[in-house]
Amino acid sequence: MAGKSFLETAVILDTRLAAERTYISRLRSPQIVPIVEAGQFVMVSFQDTLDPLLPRAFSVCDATGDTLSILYVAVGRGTRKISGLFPGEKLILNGPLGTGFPRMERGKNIWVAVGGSGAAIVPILSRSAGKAGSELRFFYGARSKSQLVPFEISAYTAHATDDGTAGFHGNIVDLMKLELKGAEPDMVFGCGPTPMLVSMQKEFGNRIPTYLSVETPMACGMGFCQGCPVKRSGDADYYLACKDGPVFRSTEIEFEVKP
Amino acid sequence: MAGKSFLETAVILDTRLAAERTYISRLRSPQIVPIVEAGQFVMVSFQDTLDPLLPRAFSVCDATGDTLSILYVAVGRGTRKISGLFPGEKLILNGPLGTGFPRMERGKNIWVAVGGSGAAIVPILSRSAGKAGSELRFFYGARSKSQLVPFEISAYTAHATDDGTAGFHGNIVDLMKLELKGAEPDMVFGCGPTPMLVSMQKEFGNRIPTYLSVETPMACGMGFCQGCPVKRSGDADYYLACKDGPVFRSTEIEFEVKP
Amino acid sequence: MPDMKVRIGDLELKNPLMTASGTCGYGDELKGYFDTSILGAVVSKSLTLEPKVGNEPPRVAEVACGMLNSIGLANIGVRRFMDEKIPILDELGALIIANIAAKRVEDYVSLAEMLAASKSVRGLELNLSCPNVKEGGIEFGTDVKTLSNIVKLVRKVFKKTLIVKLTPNVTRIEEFASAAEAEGADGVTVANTYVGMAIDIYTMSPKIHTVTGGLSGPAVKPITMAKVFQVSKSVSIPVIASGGIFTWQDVVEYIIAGATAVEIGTLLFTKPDAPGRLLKGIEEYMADRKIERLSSLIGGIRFDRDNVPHMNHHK
Amino acid sequence: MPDMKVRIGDLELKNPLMTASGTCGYGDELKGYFDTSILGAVVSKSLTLEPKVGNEPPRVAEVACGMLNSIGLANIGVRRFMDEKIPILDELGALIIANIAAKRVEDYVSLAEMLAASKSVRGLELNLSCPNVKEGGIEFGTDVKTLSNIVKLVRKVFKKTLIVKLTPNVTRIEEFASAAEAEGADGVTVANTYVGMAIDIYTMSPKIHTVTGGLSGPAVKPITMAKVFQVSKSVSIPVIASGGIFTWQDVVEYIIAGATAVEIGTLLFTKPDAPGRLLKGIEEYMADRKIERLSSLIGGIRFDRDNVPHMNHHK
Ligand SMILES: Cc1cc2nc3c(=O)[nH]c(=O)nc-3n(C[C@H](O)[C@H](O)[C@H](O)COP(=O)(O)OP(=O)(O)OC[C@H]3O[C@@H](n4cnc5c(N)ncnc54)[C@H](O)[C@@H]3O)c2cc1C
Ligand SMILES: Cc1cc2nc3c(=O)[nH]c(=O)nc-3n(C[C@H](O)[C@H](O)[C@H](O)COP(=O)(O)OP(=O)(O)OC[C@H]3O[C@@H](n4cnc5c(N)ncnc54)[C@H](O)[C@@H]3O)c2cc1C
Ligand SMILES: Cc1cc2nc3c(=O)[nH]c(=O)nc-3n(C[C@H](O)[C@H](O)[C@H](O)COP(=O)(O)O)c2cc1C
Ligand SMILES: Cc1cc2nc3c(=O)[nH]c(=O)nc-3n(C[C@H](O)[C@H](O)[C@H](O)COP(=O)(O)O)c2cc1C
Ligand code: FES
Ligand code: FES
Repeated sequence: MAGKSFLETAVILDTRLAAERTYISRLRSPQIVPIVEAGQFVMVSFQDTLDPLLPRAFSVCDATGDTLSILYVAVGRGTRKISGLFPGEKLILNGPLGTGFPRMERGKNIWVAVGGSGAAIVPILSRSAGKAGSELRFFYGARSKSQLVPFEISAYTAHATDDGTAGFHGNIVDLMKLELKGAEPDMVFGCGPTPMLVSMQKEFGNRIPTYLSVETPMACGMGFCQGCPVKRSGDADYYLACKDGPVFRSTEIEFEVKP
Repeated sequence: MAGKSFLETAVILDTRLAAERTYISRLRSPQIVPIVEAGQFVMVSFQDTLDPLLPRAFSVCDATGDTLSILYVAVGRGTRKISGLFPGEKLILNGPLGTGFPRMERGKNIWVAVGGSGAAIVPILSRSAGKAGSELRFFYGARSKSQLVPFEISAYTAHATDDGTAGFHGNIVDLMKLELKGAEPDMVFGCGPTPMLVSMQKEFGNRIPTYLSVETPMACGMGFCQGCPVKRSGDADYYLACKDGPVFRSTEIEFEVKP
Repeated sequence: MPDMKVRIGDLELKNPLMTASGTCGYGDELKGYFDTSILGAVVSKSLTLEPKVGNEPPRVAEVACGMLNSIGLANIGVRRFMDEKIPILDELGALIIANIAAKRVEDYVSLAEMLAASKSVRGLELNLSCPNVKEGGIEFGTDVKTLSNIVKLVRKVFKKTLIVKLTPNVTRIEEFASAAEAEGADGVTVANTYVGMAIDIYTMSPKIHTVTGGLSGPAVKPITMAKVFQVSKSVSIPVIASGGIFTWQDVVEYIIAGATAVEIGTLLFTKPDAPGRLLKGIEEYMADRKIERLSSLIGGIRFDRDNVPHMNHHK
Repeated sequence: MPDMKVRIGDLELKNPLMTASGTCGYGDELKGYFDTSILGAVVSKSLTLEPKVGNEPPRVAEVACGMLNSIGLANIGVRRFMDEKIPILDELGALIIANIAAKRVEDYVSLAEMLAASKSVRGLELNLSCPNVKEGGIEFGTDVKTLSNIVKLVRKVFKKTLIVKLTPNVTRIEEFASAAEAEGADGVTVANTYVGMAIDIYTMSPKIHTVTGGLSGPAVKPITMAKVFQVSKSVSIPVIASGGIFTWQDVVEYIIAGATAVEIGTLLFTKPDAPGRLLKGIEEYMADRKIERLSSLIGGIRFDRDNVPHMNHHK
C-alpha cells in the first residue's frame, strides 16, 4: 500500500541528454526526496496548460539531498515537452507513489534487468543497495549502443544490444540465462518493456524470487480512476498498478496476452 | 485588400516588461518585416501545442532590419504564454495581414489616439511618419501611469489617465476635444478599446477624416472563416475586419450597440 | 466570506463543489491531498449490488484536452462500501451522495433500499448512462420510458435527495431531464461521458479495450455547457453540471449557464488538491463583484432568446 | 511515391485530403499558402440560392482544444460562386466539390440543378446539419424522413458524386447515414460541428451572438472517430471524416477507423500551409510500413466485435 505522498511544485535544475533521445532532468523536490523508495514513481504534470492534460508517470531515477531526478526517452508530447524546459521552469510532482521493490538486505545478491527507459531505476537502486549492503548486478539492454546511458555506478553492469554494437548480441534475458548457469542470485528485479518482463516471468519467475515493475496506462497514479488494472494470477480480479504496484512479485500477476 | 503574406517561423530575440503587465517581444522575421505597413497585423501561433489552439492577432509594433516587435498586455492564455518564452524559442507568424492606415503624406498633420494595447502602433507609425515627412501627435490613454509605456519617440505625446496619475485626468477623447479647439489635424487615427473608438467616431468622424483600427474576435486573420464581421454603415452587410480592416474609415462602419 | 450554499431537494450543500463519480475512488482517497470536508458533497464510485472487476485493460487513454475511459464499473460492491467506506467518509466530515448502477431495474431498487437505510447517505445519484457496460447502462439512458420507470420505482423507496445522471449521447437531453423531473427526481446531473474512440496507428488497435470509451475533460465542456443551459431552461429542478471543469472560472461559467452545483472529475487526476483553489477563486470573484449569495448567480446568463436557433425550433 | 488515390462514387481523388466547408473561404484564399492542386478536393463554403450576410458578431470563440462558430452561412450566393470563384479554382487546378445549404427542400434541388450544369463541379456535399441557422439547418439533419426526402430529390437532378454531410448531434447517426445510402448518396461526411456554448463570466454574456455555436477542432476528434467507426460499419458507401484533424497521424487514425477521405477544417486557421505536411507524413508512414495503396488501410482497425458495448445493443 502506498504511504504518504506530496504534491510539490518542483523547479528544474538542469536537463542533460544522457543517450540517444534519453534525458535526465534534475528537480528540486525537498518533500518527496527524503521518503522515496526504489521502484516508486512520481506523476509529473505541467502548470498552465491543458496539453498534455494528464500527468505522466516516471520512476524516480535518483533522490539525494533535495534533488530528485527522472530519466526519460523523449517519445511523445509529455516527454518532449519536459526535455525542452529551461532550468528555473517548474513542473508539478505528485509522489512518491506506489509500491517499490522489496527492502534489500545485507549480503544478499540481487540481479536487476533493465531495458529502455526502465534503466531509470539504476541510480536509485545502486544507492539503496549501497546503504543496505546488498550486492547488485545490472543487466542492461537496449536496441543499440547509442541508447545505453553510461551510469557512474560501482555495481557490475553487463550490457546487451539487439544489434550487437555493445556487450552481448541479443536480448538481456538470454544473457542472464547464460550467466545464471554459474550463479544463483537471491532475488531478480526487472524494469523495462513488457516483452522483457513476460520473458523474465517465464524464465525465472518460478525458481527465483522475481519482482517486476510493470507499465500500464495510468490516468491518476493514486488509485482514483481504476484505470491501471493488472491481472492477479489465478483470479478474475485485478490489482491496481499504481497502488499495489508498479512492482509486483512475478508469481502474483499474469500478463494479458493480446489476441 | 490584403497583399502578399508569409508564414514564418520566427525566433524570439528578447522580451521586456515595458509597463504594468505590458510586454514588448522582438522576433527575427526577415520575410514579413520588409513589406509590413503601419496598422497591419500578424497572427501568432505556437509550435507543438494545442493550447492555445488558435492564432492570436497582434498589431505590428515595429519593423526594422529583420526584426519585428509586438506589444501586448498579458491578460490571457496566449499573451501570458508568449511573455514566458525564452530567447531562442520560436513562434509562428502569419503576416503581414489586413489593411493598415492610409499612406501618410509630407506636411500633413495627423493626430493618433491610442489606449491600452492599442499603443502597439506608436513605434511603427512614428517610423513611417518620419519617412513620409508627416507630423504626428500622439494622445495616449491608460487607466493609470504604471500602464503607460515610455516610448522613445520624437513626436509630441500627450497622456491621459483615468486616475490622474499622469497627464490629463480623464479620457483621451476628452483631451483631444480640448486640444482641437486650437488646431485642426488633416487626419485622426485611433487604435484602442472599442468604447474609445465609438467615442472618436461620434466626436470627430463627421468633420475630420478618421481612421479606426477595430478589434474583433478572429479565428484565422486571412478571410477563411468569416468570423470577424464589422457592420458596413447604412447597409445590412458586413466587412471582414481581417481583410477589409482592421483599419476602417470611420464613416464606413457602424459599431453594434449591445442590447 | 460569501454565502455559497445551494440546495438540491431537501439537501443543503455548503457549496456547489462535488466530486464526480468514479474519479476519486470512494472519496476516502482524497484525504491525502486536502480536507475533504470543504466539499459540498462527495459522490461515490458507481456501486453495484455485487462487486465488479471491471473491463480488461487498457482502460484509459489520453486525447486532446481529454481522456477516454472504459473502467466497466469496477467497484467493491454496495455492501463493502457501506461497511468499510462510509465510516471513513463520516470521519472525514464528507457529505455522502451514493452513485449506483445496475443492469436490471430491480437492482436499482434494491440498491436504493439498502442505501436509504444508511443515515450517512444523504443523497443518491442514479447512473443511467455509463457508456462502457454491455447491457443496461447506456441503453437505460437513451430510452425515455425505461428512465421514467427506474426513477419512479427508486423514488418510492428513496425519500432523500434523488439525482438522475443523464447521458449526453442523445439528440434531445431535455426530454430525459423532463422525464426524471416528472417522476419526482430532485435534480439531474448533466452529463456523463461522451462515446469516443482513439486508435494507435502503429498497432492499428483501439487504445481502449472496449474499442469505444467515455470522453471526459475540458474537451467536452462547451458541449456540456450547451446541454446544461438547455436542460436548465426545460426543468425547474436543479441541474448539476459535470464535464471538463479545470478552473474556478469553469465552475462560475456553468453556474451562470444554469447549474446549481458542479462535479469535478478528470481534474482530480492531474491536480488532486484543486478543490481548495477552486473555492478560493469563486470566493474572490464573488467578493470582487459584491455577489453575496452564489445562488443569485444560477442561470444568470444575459441572453436574448430570439438569438438562439435551438430555442426557436418548436415555435 | 505511394498510391493515395481514393474513390467516392465515380469520383477518383488523388489523395484523401479535402478542405472542410467554410474553413477556407471558397478555396481560392488558400493559394497564398500552398499549391491548391495537391489536395484531393476543395469543398466550398456552404452556398445558398441568394447571398447571405450571416449572423451578427461575435461569431467565433476559442475553447479548450477547439472553437465555437456561428457564421450563419454568410456567403456570396451560388451565382457569384459560379461566376467568380469557379474560374479561379479551375486555374489553381483544384477539384471542386460544392457544398450547399438551404432552408427549404426545393432550394436544395434548385441549387443542385444549377451546380450540376457546371463541368467544374465534380461533386456536391449537402449540408443538412448547420447548427447555426434558425430554420431548416439542423432540423433537417435530425429528422430521418426529411433527410431521405432531400437526398432523393437532389439525387434525381445531380448525377455526379453526391455526399451528405451529417450532424453529430443525434443519438444514432448510423440511421441517418443508412437513410442517405438508401436514397442513393455516394458518400456521407461525418460530421458537422457539435452544439456548444461558452460564456464570458465577466460580462455574463454568451461568447457567441447566437448563444450556442458549433464546436470544432481536436476536442471533437474522439467523438467523431467513434461515429466514423460506427457509420462505416453500418453503410457500404465511403465515409468522409471531418473533425479535429491537426496532424497526419489524425488522418491515418480516421482512415484506419473506416474513413475513405478526410476534411481539414479548423487546422487551416492556425496552419494554412498544413496540407503539404500532412501528405508528407502519410507518405512516410506508408513507406515505413510498406503500404502500397492507401485504400488498403481503410477500416483496417484490429478489434474484436464482442468487446464493443454499442455493437451488442441490438443483439
Ligand atoms: C509506473 C510507471 C513508470 C514509468 N517510468 C518511466 C520512466 O522512468 N521513464 C520514461 O521515459 N517513461 C516512464 N513511464 C512511461 C511514461 O509514463 C510515459 O508514458 C512515456 O514517457 C511517454 O509519454 P509521452 O507523454 O512522451 O508520450 P505520449 O504523448 O503520451 O504518447 C506517445 C506514445 O505514442 C506512441 N508512439 C509515438 N510515436 C511512435 C512511433 N514512432 N512508433 C511507435 N509508437 C509511437 C508510443 O506508444 C508512445 O509511448 C512510466 C510509466 C509508468 C506507468
Ligand atoms: C487586429 C487585431 C490586433 C490586435 N493587436 C493587439 C496588440 O497589438 N496587442 C495586444 O495585446 N492585443 C492585440 N489584439 C488582441 C489579441 O489578439 C488577443 O485577443 C489578446 O492579446 C488576448 O489574448 P490572450 O490569448 O492573452 O487572451 P485569451 O486567453 O484569448 O482571453 C483572455 C480574455 O479573457 C477575458 N478576461 C480574462 N481575464 C479577465 C478579467 N480579469 N477581467 C475581464 N476579462 C478578462 C478578456 O476578454 C481577455 O481578452 C489584437 C486583436 C486584433 C483583432
Ligand atoms: C475514469 C473515470 C471513471 C468514471 N466512472 C464513473 C462512474 O463509475 N459512474 C458515473 O456515473 N460516472 C463515472 N465517470 C464520469 C464522471 O463522473 C464525470 O461525469 C465525467 O468524467 C465528466 O466530468 P469531467 O470532465 O470533469 O471528468 C467516470 C469518469 C472517469 C474519467
Ligand atoms: C468557421 C467555420 C465555418 C464553417 N462553415 C461551414 C459551412 O458553411 N458548411 C458546412 O457544411 N460546414 C461548415 N463548418 C464545419 C466544417 O466544415 C467541419 O465539418 C467542422 O469544422 C469539423 O472539422 P474541424 O474540426 O477540422 O474544423 C464550419 C466550421 C467552422 C469552424
Ligand atoms: S492510475 Fe488511476 S487508479 Fe491507477
Ligand atoms: S478572422 Fe477569419 S475571416 Fe476574418
